[in-house]
Amino acid sequence: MGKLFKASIRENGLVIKNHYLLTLHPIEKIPKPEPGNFFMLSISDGLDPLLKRPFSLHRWLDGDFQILYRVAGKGTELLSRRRTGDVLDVVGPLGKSFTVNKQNKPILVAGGLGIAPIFALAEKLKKRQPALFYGARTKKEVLCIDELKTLGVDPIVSTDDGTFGAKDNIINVLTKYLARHKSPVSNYCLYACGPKPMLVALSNLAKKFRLKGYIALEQYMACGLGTCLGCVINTTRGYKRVCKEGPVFSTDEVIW
Amino acid sequence: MGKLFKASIRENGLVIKNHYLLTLHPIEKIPKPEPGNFFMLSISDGLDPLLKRPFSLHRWLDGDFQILYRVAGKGTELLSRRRTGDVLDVVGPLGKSFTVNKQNKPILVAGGLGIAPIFALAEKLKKRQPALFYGARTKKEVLCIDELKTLGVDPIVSTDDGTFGAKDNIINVLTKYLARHKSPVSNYCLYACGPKPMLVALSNLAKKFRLKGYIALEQYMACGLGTCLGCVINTTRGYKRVCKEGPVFSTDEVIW
Amino acid sequence: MVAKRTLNLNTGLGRLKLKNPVMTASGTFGYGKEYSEFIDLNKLGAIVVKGISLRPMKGNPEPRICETPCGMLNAIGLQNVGLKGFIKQQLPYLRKLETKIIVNVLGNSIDEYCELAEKLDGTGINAIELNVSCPNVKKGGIVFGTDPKNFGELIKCVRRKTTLPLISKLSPNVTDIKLFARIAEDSGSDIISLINTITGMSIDIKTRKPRLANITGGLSGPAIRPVAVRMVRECYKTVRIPIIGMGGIISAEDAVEFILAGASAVAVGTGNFINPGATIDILKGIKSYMSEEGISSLKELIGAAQC
Amino acid sequence: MVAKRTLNLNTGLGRLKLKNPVMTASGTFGYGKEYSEFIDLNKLGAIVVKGISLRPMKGNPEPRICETPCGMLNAIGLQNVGLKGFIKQQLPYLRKLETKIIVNVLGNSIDEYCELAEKLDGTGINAIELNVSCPNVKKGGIVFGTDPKNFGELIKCVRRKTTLPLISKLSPNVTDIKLFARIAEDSGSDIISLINTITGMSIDIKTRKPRLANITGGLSGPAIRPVAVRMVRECYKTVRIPIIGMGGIISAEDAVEFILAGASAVAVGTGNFINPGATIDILKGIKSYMSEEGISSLKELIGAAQC
Ligand SMILES: Cc1cc2nc3c(=O)[nH]c(=O)nc-3n(C[C@H](O)[C@H](O)[C@H](O)COP(=O)(O)OP(=O)(O)OC[C@H]3O[C@@H](n4cnc5c(N)ncnc54)[C@H](O)[C@@H]3O)c2cc1C
Ligand SMILES: Cc1cc2nc3c(=O)[nH]c(=O)nc-3n(C[C@H](O)[C@H](O)[C@H](O)COP(=O)(O)OP(=O)(O)OC[C@H]3O[C@@H](n4cnc5c(N)ncnc54)[C@H](O)[C@@H]3O)c2cc1C
Ligand SMILES: Cc1cc2nc3c(=O)[nH]c(=O)nc-3n(C[C@H](O)[C@H](O)[C@H](O)COP(=O)(O)O)c2cc1C
Ligand SMILES: Cc1cc2nc3c(=O)[nH]c(=O)nc-3n(C[C@H](O)[C@H](O)[C@H](O)COP(=O)(O)O)c2cc1C
Ligand code: FES
Ligand code: FES
Repeated sequence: MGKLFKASIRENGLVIKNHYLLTLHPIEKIPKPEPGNFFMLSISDGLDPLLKRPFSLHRWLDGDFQILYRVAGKGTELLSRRRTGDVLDVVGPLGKSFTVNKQNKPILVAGGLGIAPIFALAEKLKKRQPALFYGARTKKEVLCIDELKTLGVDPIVSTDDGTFGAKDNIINVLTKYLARHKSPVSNYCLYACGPKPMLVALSNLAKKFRLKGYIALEQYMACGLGTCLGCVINTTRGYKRVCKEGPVFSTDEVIW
Repeated sequence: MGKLFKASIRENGLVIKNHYLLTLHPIEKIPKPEPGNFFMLSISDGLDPLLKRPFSLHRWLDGDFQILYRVAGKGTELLSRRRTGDVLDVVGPLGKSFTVNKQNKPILVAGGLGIAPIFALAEKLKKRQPALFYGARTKKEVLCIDELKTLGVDPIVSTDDGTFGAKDNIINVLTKYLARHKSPVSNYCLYACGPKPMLVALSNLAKKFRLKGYIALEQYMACGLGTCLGCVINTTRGYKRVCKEGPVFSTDEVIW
Repeated sequence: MVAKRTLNLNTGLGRLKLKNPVMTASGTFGYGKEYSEFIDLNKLGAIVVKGISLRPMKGNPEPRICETPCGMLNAIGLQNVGLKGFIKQQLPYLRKLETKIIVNVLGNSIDEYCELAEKLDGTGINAIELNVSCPNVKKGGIVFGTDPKNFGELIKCVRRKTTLPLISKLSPNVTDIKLFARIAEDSGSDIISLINTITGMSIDIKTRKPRLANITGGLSGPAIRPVAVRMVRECYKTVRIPIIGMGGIISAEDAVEFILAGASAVAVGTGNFINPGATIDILKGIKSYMSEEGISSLKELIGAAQC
Repeated sequence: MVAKRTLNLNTGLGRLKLKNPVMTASGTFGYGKEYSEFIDLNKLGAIVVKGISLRPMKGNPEPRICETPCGMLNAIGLQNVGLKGFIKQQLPYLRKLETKIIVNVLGNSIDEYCELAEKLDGTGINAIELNVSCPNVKKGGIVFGTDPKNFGELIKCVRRKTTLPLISKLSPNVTDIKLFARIAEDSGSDIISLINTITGMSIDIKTRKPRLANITGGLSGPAIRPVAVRMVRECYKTVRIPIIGMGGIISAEDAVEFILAGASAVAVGTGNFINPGATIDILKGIKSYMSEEGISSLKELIGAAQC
């Protein structure tokens, strides 16, 4: 499914401190990416950084696509300096997308920058009026609220410091919600992306309420294509490649 | 004398195919460079290319300075992609400048991009009306003619294909000139920069006419400061560092 | 200039004849299939598959890889489907390709290597590569890649078990690579390949933990190229059997450098990760180079460095 | 957070006490003077000068250096002013500095090394570093850096000739660096330093000539850092004498990585070329790291990697 192509930068704008929204224009037609898919982006024209970096589809704009990223280290720092008109080598779309089950009511859960791929899923599922639970550290780091509302998705937000929404952990908020909406809770299906502790808590929650849950994971990657075996995580079926069998996994198969 | 400083790019414009004129604005005051001095420029924000690259002073513009460069390989290729506003790390000015002898009549000789530092010398010596011999491959590669004329220096040009000036080797042209102006030829002093074969021919010429001659050499460099001993050339006094004892050497000391 | 269509890219690794010198390095190309979306596998000189052991291996815990300056460390731990799995699931696809298939094998004992060699004989593959130098698996047992005696014995034993061309892959983690090249030759290897990864390590200064769960890993990528080129040259001057050169090849220029140093073929490893089309780009680039330099046959380039 | 002024950066290399762990690597800092335009030399933990031989050496023909991915090759050939020249022209300046001065020495025979050590005793320098691993000078004669027997004998002989702290610099071009670390310790070295450069080679595909006149050269710079860190860790786990770590250090993070691996001090080599202020930037960065991590004494960091 993946393709090697060149894409020019339409915009690479600062969203909030350390966070950028990158709009890429593929120079040739590429297969349409699905929520949960990711792209490997070359950062530099030289050999440092050497490896491409993986980023989730944030938004598909009829041929162009967007990446929402945070400066985490050297590669993303250099990426943030690339400007409109620069051309990047890209491989993608890659990986397994979110499995969407038509029967179940989707509940989306985003922690921090986990909103990047969850937004894509919200957009895809907007007609089914998904619930979206979104936790962040503080108000300034709550992203995409207006865009979500434009989609007709009104997120339930919580922040660690209470500057936006409830002052609570988003998994607590979700737990309370599920407790309230108990019948028939088995109709729900969870879709999440966020930091590891959140995903662990979510997996426990899914188990407790016997819900199906899908989570998008991250791991250091070299190839992104399933060949280097570098990006594995441990699962009930043994080591699985995040780039190939993932990045979306079922909550009940991941061994934390 | 050298200093480590940051300089922002005012302009990095294509002059002719593969040749660029880079105007740098040092963010702090730097010592005034002299013709023959060079600067070590960092090319990239990453580690590739690793080493700084040496470039001669082309023009000093009251605090700003210019580099005239050719895309020779990876580093210069990446340099050519840097844009206005980018900031580079620079070390300089470095090296020995041209020794200018007040008594002698200066004859400047440039081969190809050797015009880069020779222009700086022409500018410095303009009041003494230096003769300037300038050889290039073809008309398109003859640079700085208007700027030289503005200085009041009217160059004698030859090209390999005769598309500009005489169809001749510039050393031949110079030889004929010296033969014509034989008395008192010992008043002349040669200052040259250009490809190695030209400098060899010039050194032989200087010997034949018993002229003093100074030539600016190039060599692969790592430090530019005299510490790595990587940039040596062989001379009558043993291996000498191009970055420290040079880049300007006397024609009679270099062992080719 | 030589017209590109008249270029002769054939290269002979002894009995193993390749239509061109561009191969893949074991462990960096999966079992081939994954790359078929990006390139025409039939255009490759040969495909070397991920190291195969008798029984499936789980591999090392994660994290298994990290980036280093112009290189990467890996400690995959030789995760693989095992010989049976390979023959059943992967080989049928590979055998249909119009390229040579080379199987990289590894064992914990001479017997295991011998059994692998025996069982691969007659499966339709074109050569066996002995991975004796993998620095990631440390069974208390025997070291093959850095112990001259064990190394020679292993090759001699495997040699008796297979009629296939035998490639010994050399470890760079040795004082004198020439010694190992000579032993490989004397013990019956048809070909040597080098270099495998150089053992390295990286520490996360925030967590104070090694970046790899396995602590150490194998360094690959452009960073190691100068070491690899040097070793290929040393071996070229030492033995008569052909050499497959690798270590940091990401462009045609790099590949030509190895060929000039003495490699009859080259393998692309980490380069595949950086650019999934690397092998084919390199093949094209070698052709352009030959055409520009007026060289009609690859053979003229092998070992042609002036030193 | 620890206030920066209360940080204790002292580090003890046995008898050799440094006010901080940041040193320069031999051959990359000249005789110090050249860098005084850029940094305050008195702030350094120690200066290690370019390798000195008994008599002046001319060095190798040019070209002597070339760049490689995230590294460089050098074959300077140990050009130096000789012992007398050094004592007369360079030492007076160095002795006035408020930092430790370490002299890197090299010879073609044990006798030469001994004579150097004897003559340097009492000149006011603070330690001698034995360069036994320089891969660029190939006198038909004896190999010290990669031959365990010669290596041990050399150290034992030199040990008898000097009362100064003795540093043995290890070559990475060996199968087992632990062996050499142990020999250094057993033979009377006070300190080991590592790594010297890894032997490499690069070929210009246009001219088909090696890029260095000497054909091979020593690879240094960030490219080799993972190998250097691994070796420092191996030695740290093997010997009790202190270690000076080096190989590709260009930032404070790199320096901390070596210290966590087990280095009591670090030396900056190629990093000085990339940034003439590298040593001081690194020193500042180490302080910031300690302050942020709440570590008041450098000693807590030495070898503190969790592995
Ligand atoms: C499938 C997938 C999708 C992703 N989507 C996004 C996204 O939409 N937006 C976004 O900002 N980031 C995303 N990431 C994470 C992103 O790839 C890393 O932040 C980036 O590679 C860091 O590169 P660097 O050079 O800046 O950091 P480095 O200097 O390499 O490392 C800095 C820190 O980031 C961690 N890191 C490095 N690489 C990865 C990685 N591949 N996965 C997780 N952590 C890593 C390191 O452990 C380290 O702590 C995704 C990762 C994966 C695997
Ligand atoms: C004192 C001095 C002044 C210079 N002034 C100028 C100038 O004003 N304008 C200009 O265009 N160039 C100048 N050069 C040459 C310039 O430094 C090189 O072209 C540049 O470093 C090449 O870098 P690269 O990465 O593009 O090439 P690489 O990929 O490193 O090499 C490409 C080619 O350039 C040659 N080369 C590389 N480095 C050097 C070097 N330091 N000296 C000579 N040849 C080299 C290589 O041998 C190779 O053939 C000067 C060099 C020196 C030493
Ligand atoms: C992720 C990874 C996995 C590897 N697995 C194997 C293997 O299974 N068997 C083997 O002989 N070499 C293996 N290697 C070594 C490569 O085949 C090659 O020798 C080495 O990486 C140097 O080449 P490069 O710099 O082009 O990657 C592996 C290398 C990498 C990076
Ligand atoms: C140009 C150059 C010259 C060197 N000269 C010497 C020397 O004279 N003696 C020595 O022991 N090591 C010498 N070295 C090796 C360095 O001291 C150091 O061990 C090596 O470069 C690794 O460190 P780095 O990666 O920080 O450069 C030299 C290195 C370089 C790059
Ligand atoms: S990144 Fe290579 S297998 Fe997943
Ligand atoms: S470039 Fe280092 S001495 Fe000249």
